Amino acid sequence: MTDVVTTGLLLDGLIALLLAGLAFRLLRTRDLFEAIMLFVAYGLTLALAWIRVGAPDIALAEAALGAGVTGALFLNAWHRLAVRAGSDDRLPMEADP
Amino acid sequence: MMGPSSSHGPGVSSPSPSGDAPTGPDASSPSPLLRDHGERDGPPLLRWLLGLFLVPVGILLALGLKGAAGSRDPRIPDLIAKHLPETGVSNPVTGVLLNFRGYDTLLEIAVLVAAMVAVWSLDRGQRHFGLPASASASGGAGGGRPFLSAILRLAVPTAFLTAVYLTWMGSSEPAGAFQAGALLAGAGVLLSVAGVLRPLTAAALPVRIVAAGGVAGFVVTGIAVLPFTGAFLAYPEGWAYPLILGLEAALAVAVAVILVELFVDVPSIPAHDAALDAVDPYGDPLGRALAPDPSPADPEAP
Amino acid sequence: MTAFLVGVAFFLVANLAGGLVRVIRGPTQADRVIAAQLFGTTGVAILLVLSVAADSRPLMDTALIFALLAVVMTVVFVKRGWVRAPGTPTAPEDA
Amino acid sequence: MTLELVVDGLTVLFLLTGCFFFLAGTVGLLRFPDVYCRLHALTKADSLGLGFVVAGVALQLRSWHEVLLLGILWFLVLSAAATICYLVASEALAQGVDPVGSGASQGQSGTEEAP
Repeated sequence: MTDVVTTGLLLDGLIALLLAGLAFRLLRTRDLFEAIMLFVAYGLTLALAWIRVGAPDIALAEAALGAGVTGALFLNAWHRLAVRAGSDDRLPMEADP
Repeated sequence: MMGPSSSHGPGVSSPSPSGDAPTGPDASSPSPLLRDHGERDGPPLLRWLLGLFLVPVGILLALGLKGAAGSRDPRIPDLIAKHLPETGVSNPVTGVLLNFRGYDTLLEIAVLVAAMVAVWSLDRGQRHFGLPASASASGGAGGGRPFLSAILRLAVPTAFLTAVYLTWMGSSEPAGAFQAGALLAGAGVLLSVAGVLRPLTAAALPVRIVAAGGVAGFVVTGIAVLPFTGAFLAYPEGWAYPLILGLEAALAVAVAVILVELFVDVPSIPAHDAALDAVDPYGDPLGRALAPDPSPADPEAP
Repeated sequence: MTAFLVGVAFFLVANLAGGLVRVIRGPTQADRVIAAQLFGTTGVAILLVLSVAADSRPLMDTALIFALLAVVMTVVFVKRGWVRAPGTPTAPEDA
Repeated sequence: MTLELVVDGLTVLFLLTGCFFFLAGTVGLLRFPDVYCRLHALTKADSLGLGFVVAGVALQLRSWHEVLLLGILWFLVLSAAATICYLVASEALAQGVDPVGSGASQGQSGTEEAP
């Protein structure tokens, strides 16, 4: 029985470490695309964490909304930015000095 | 298989020796958002001071969190367990969200509707229905189309079924309308990104009706039960389960439609339209979207 | 048995941590996206193992959602993630 | 009793095999030289590993519904892996990511342009 508790604690600790590492890198990186991919990975890991604290509904919502739909939305916005950057247009934020 | 590569020719495959690879591409990137080098960072001293300032803030937050964790009213779980049979559902979370605290969920869906309206106000009314001509230029769909449609045929019905299942099970198991709606929205995003389905713009009346249906269902139900129970959103005895199930279904569909509407601009992305940029972005975009499309059948964007 | 199952989950999460390195190092966007895909596939396995360990049916539903959303993410990437901008790194560099 | 023991043993065996393939997939993802090779690691090793995990988990279930659900799940992941592999690889090729061995690994990339 204590075996289960110990292993569970190890698992929780590893998930927490992974989350912290993902979050740190997510905030530090200067590559927007990498940040988006890290955000998706973070959402999936966070869903695992919600499972571990016994909140499967939030895990479901996090996986579907946080990782799936938001990730797709970010990729979409990234694509728009990149297309504009690739063309000769100036970015909206550079329009006014 | 060789289609995409031959159509773009060898010129696209810009060879870059591995030596300059880490720095070379960055230098030519014109967008500061996509990849920046820290030019916009503040002075180093300021950043250090900020970091130092954040340490006590973090400690304070941790202490506050520790205090808050212990101050939960210990009677709440028992109260919920005691009154759960009255809610008509056996999942305590659904019971709280749709019965005890129904107005909470009502405000949640209202916030989502407000977000959707905000996105609509950014939509510049460019409506080229059907697959944009330039979609394949950015997505390279030509080679992948049979594969893409195969996975769509598999994933979209499965997602739909799972969403129905999640809504249905929400009364007894940890699941519910928001999760089902998000999953349904995932299927919708898949369809719209693949170019099969174009998210309808603000002009489409059915979209408005369905998106407002979540809020409207709540408000109408809440008022309709007033003569029987005397309180807003207090369901009459025996009616709780069917009412909750109906509200959940309306919510799931509304959430899905609203989330897909956030992608309303998707198909027009590759066809960046200079003419639309010239239009005053602050001048009543919804009104323009409602006006008849000047060239609805024109698949080519300038 | 439960301890073993949780141990398997631990091992799989450690695997995820390894995959994280590929998300960070890239070098191409496709590398990053397939590494994020690894989080999806391995996440499904972790959820299944945990669902037996905790004897909890909803975890299995979550696993199904993970699998479905992995598809959404990658299709969105393939259709939206590539841009022929001059700044896009194209050549694989030795990792 | 003995049947239960056998089933449990099989589960352990399947799960360990699954773990091995997941490990192989991660090692491949980290060590393989380019996107195309890494796609193999992800889609083949991980799908197989997931198959073993599904088999191991299915032995512990008590209802056929859940076993069926697991089967659907694995089928979905398999087809998704196949599709994703194709889409990503063909896109990478179209974008000009040179496969290792096509010239890029021999010191210079883009052999077509080399005189």
